Amino acid sequence: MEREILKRLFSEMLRIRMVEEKIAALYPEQEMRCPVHLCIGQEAIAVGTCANLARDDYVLSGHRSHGHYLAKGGDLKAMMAELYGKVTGCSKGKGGSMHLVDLSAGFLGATPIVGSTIPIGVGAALGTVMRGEGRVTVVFFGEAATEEGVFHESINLAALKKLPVVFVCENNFYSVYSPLAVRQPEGRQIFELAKGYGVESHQADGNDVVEVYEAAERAVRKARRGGGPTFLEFKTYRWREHCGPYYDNDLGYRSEAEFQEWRQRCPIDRMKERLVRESLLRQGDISEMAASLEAEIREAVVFAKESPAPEEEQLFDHICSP
Amino acid sequence: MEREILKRLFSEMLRIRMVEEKIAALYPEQEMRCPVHLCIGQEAIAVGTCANLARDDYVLSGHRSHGHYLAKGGDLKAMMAELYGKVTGCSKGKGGSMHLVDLSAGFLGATPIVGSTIPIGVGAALGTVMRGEGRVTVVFFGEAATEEGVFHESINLAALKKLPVVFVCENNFYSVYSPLAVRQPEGRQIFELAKGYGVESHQADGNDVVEVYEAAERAVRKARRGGGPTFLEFKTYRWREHCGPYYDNDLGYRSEAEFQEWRQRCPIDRMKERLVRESLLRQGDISEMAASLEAEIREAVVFAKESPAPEEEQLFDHICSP
Amino acid sequence: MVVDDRELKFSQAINEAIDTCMAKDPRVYVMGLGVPDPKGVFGSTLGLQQKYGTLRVMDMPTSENGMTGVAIGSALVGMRPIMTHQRVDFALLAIEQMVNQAAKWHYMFGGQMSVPLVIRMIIGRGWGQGPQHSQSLQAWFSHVPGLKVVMPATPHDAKGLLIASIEEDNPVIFIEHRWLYNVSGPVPAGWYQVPLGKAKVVREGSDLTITATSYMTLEALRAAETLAEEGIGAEVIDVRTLNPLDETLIMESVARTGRLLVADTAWKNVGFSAEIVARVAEKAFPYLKSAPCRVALPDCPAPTAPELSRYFYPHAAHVAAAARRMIGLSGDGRMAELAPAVPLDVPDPSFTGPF
Amino acid sequence: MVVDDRELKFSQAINEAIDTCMAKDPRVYVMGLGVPDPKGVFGSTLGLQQKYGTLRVMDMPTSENGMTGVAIGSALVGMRPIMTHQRVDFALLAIEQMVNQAAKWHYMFGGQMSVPLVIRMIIGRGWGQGPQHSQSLQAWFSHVPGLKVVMPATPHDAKGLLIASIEEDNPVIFIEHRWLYNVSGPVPAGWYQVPLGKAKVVREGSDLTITATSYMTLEALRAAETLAEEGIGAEVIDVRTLNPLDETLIMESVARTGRLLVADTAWKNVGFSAEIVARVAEKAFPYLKSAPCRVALPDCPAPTAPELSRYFYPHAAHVAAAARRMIGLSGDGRMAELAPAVPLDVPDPSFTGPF
Ligand SMILES: Cc1ncc(C[n+]2csc(CCOP(=O)(O)OP(=O)(O)O)c2C)c(N)n1
Ligand SMILES: Cc1ncc(C[n+]2csc(CCOP(=O)(O)OP(=O)(O)O)c2C)c(N)n1
Ligand SMILES: [Mg+2]
Ligand SMILES: [Mg+2]
Repeated sequence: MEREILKRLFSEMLRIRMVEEKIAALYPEQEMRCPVHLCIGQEAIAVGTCANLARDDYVLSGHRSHGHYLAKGGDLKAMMAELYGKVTGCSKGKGGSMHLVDLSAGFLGATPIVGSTIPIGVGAALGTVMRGEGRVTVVFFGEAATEEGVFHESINLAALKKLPVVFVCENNFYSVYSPLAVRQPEGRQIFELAKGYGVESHQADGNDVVEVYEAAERAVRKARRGGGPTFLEFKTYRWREHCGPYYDNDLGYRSEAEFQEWRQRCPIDRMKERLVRESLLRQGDISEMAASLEAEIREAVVFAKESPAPEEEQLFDHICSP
Repeated sequence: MEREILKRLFSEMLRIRMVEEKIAALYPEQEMRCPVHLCIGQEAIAVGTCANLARDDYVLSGHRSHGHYLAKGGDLKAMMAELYGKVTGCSKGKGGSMHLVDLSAGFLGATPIVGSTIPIGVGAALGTVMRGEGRVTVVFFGEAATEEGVFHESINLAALKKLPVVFVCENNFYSVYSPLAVRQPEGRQIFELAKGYGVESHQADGNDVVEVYEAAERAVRKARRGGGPTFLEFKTYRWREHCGPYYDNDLGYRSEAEFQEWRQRCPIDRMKERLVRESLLRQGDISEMAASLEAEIREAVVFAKESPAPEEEQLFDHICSP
Repeated sequence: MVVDDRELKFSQAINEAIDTCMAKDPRVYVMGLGVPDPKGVFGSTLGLQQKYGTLRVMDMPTSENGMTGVAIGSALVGMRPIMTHQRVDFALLAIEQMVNQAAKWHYMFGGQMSVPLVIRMIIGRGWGQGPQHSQSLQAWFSHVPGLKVVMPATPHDAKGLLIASIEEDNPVIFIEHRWLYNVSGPVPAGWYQVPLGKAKVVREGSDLTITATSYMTLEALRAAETLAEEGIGAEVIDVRTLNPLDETLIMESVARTGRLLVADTAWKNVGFSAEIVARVAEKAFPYLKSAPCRVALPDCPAPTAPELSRYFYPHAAHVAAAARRMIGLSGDGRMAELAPAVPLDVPDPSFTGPF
Repeated sequence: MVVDDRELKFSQAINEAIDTCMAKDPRVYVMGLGVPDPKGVFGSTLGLQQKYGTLRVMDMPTSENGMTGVAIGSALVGMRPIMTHQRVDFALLAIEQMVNQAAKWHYMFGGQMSVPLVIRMIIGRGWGQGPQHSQSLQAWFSHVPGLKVVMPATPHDAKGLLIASIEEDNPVIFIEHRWLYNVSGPVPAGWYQVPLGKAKVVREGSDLTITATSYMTLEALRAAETLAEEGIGAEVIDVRTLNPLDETLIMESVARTGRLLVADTAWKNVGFSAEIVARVAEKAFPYLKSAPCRVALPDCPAPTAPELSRYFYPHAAHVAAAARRMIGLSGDGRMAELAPAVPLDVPDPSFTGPF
């Protein structure tokens, strides 16, 4: 794999991590007044997947979408402003963290009803085929979304029409506080579901960005040459609480030991070690990178905080397209 | 297999066939004023499956339910009266052909929204487990129902909770006039869907009542001893139009040749030949059997026709349970 | 133009609207169960696949919810889908996509995208359609901001409103009543629109205003005829677009007549008919000479037996009786006379079941 | 009894109702996403699994539609499920099962079976819940014959109505407003019912009748207090059960006051508030001294930004202003004074997000 790609994967992950950490730090100020679902610990999947996409390929996501949005090239300032409920936000403040969009980056939208953007992504792929475009569409979702019937309806259609879509399932083992054991049958791996549709399907380590990159590369390439859909299951772990800025292992729904185990497998640390080991980056480069990211993020926060809030009459804008 | 069982399977199939033929013959009189979905050609699945059930086991079905109702022991008179929209009908005329029920026979109900009784059947099975009953629940549905997300949600739960439920899919290749090719991916067998859930799953000839019986026997036995769900796919063919009494091969959505091929594989003729060949029944026995069935059916029709229609005030009965 | 005098059936008018739009705009496509089959959704989609191919006229898996999402997704990237459901009742599986996603996508992303999606849904009735094949849920869709809701009553309006709906940039819920399918009427050839959001006075009168939806417009007109013979002038307004509602036209009429009767194809309780009554009560109160009145389905599931559906569905006689009572006369006068000529569970004598 | 003076929060009252019914009847069980988790559906199901075990208090897969069918099936064979959704919006996936199956099962099989199912749904609000987490769709459910629809406004009624709902043999849609969860009030210990179908006069008055649903009852009461200081006597009726509606109580009140104002938590257009206005206009027309009036959500999706939700949600000041206008006074008088003390996107100062 090319060195530049490795470095880019690292810096993108670091950027997402630092954005999320910033949100976590500022959230208690109570100025971001919307639910936030941070992706800290899961950055490798967004980054490894989106690194294979062209700017005009499409991505859709769900409630936990910050990483996908940023990895696809979504504008950071517009995202921060959206979290602060400002008119300069990517959805003009109408949506908040759970409704991100950046059309210029091919990030077609994220909405927080579990599973519901899956058929929309498949439909986008169908639309691109009808229009004779060569785009690929990726839909990101959590493992709980595979429990929604609409996931099955969607993958069936994608298989039937051989659509250029990649289904990316981030299996972090929990849906809010509910473990897989109360939701899905024992001893069955999620990626096996897709096989029932005759859809090519793989499982990989979601905390290894190179593994993610390579799996996604094959899937995207296949989609682009008309080979149809692929389903990718990446195992990973959410570090913080389901919704909000804090840690919540004290609640008891998962063990501190389990968390620590996954903490050790931090996708960013792992990549950093490799880059340093292989002398692709020095510690100094990394500090510099972090400093410049910190400056970018700080600027985005300032932009968001200083942007104006929407006015009363804007409440009624955009109910219907004119 | 015991001779008595073979004979019973035959006579049950013949009974259903004769009832359906009678409905087809009388329907043009326009006195049965409700949609009817005849199961002629598919009788072996209902009969072979239900022969393994106790009276207090449960069965649910969909729009094409006459065979399931009768095979489970549903009252013929009440069914005919229901088709004629009479108060003596199994649903007091409120339901018609698409809403049959016979609680005394464990036929818990049939409703015509594709796929919708599947979770209800799974719920009945859950209920019996919660109540500590040893009953088995069977849900019958067409292959189109596997395209509904709710099928997947249901089988996932059945697998998760190891419920005593048997999913019986009658794959007759068409949903109304739509062939499988426009609905499901090529080269994928339906019974493979269930495997994705880790659910035991089999495919068999739905026009061979003995094959059906044996597959259902294993599934029912497994369910009863707490072994969890089984999915059975039976290939079969509907002879007449999707809804209504006539043949419709002239419409062109399927070929006469295809129909004739399946016509040759009539489950009743095949069984008759075997019974005669093995000297379990003589032609004379069969004529006698048919004559007595004819008398029973004629009596049911007379009962239905002579029964009173509901009165105006009954419109408002049963909106809510008192 | 002579061609404008031709008569088409409602189903043909729908078909022609789709055909016209598909010919004009390559982004328009049709998707739905049975759309290309030999019956072509009661004739409304016949011949389209032959003309426009399998990519633009598609059958689909029995996956109403997923396919609605698919339609939305395709609309977001520039297509203009027409989704068809043979019954409103089946589309209940797709409510989440319609209401959470399609209706709000434009708003919740600050107006950047639109969802030019038409969802055609047919209301079943009679011949034992029963509880799960005959619901008339226009009230639901009309309650949701972001959805436009259309119910044509004539072939002319069916074509013109459907063309307007297909060319509209917002999701449109287009509800067709099965009993209108065989009704014929003049339909101009070629492209024309009947604009969304405009009701129509289909008969003038000065004693009371009857606002009606869909098939009930026909029953209201029949009632108005009898009432006229009795010297009562009923103005009949065909609502046509339920959301946005043409409040102005209704208010103007009520201001003149002083009386409002609403005839709707749906259940009365919390139905669309309540909205019209409520708006008039709020905004035209000083003009009202008597209590407004709703003629709608009784609040009970649709029964299957024909003998029961006779009592379930109100018709012209009920509208006329209600009108008489509003004027202060006895309602029942000529009930029998107005009873429909055909059995009450079929739309016309040509209909011999089962759908 | 001293115990009857104890105060509980709304969430605790719900919890106690479930606990009481589970202790009394082994057929009652609870199912829903997160029901046994450490947050216990905002406290309302906390401790139940510890007490009644994993079979009777179940988490579930994220399969709202299927699980509703499962609940129905279990009810048909003798269980009494309580299904819980953390947001009304998620339950839209299950509309088919609720409306086609649960609501009609009793009717369409001629009364042989019943579906004793309670579906609890929470209306989200504020703190950026936004377009897909705050819909208030009581109008939809109230439109469907066969469903009973309940919206308690106080801890006392929450417990009593929920017990009545669980013991009811028909499907009950039980809608809880997130902003009521922390409100405290007296709740008797032990078993008691508040009967379904009965509204309640929560404040007497003779100048106008305010009928309110759920959380809007509290805003109506605040409005009534200010109005009283101005010499206007507002009678406030908490609707409590939307279907069947306690028409008698409302008509009696309007017959006395001559004025009707309806305050609802939902969109105005084709909302539940329209039904109350329509019924009163139809049946109490001669008593009306002025046009009835609705205070409800503007017809637009819920915005996320707190600055916008400030303008989206009407509160006591809006109710009071509308009341003044109905009496013939200027509406705006004391708007500012009645504006809520806390930011308008949280229910009370203890609420610090994110849900
Ligand atoms: C249809 C629906 N049901 C329930 C919810 C509530 N909910 C929000 S996020 C979430 C967890 C989803 O888990 P998963 O898909 O595994 O994603 P993760 O949060 O683990 O990233 C749930 C249940 C919802 N938003 N939509
Ligand atoms: C949800 C839903 N969508 C569509 C229909 C219309 N419909 C009635 S029967 C049927 C065909 C179902 O095919 P299948 O399940 O294979 O059963 P078959 O008729 O072949 O026995 C369809 C699509 C329906 N009743 N319900
Ligand atoms: Mg998860
Ligand atoms: Mg079939």
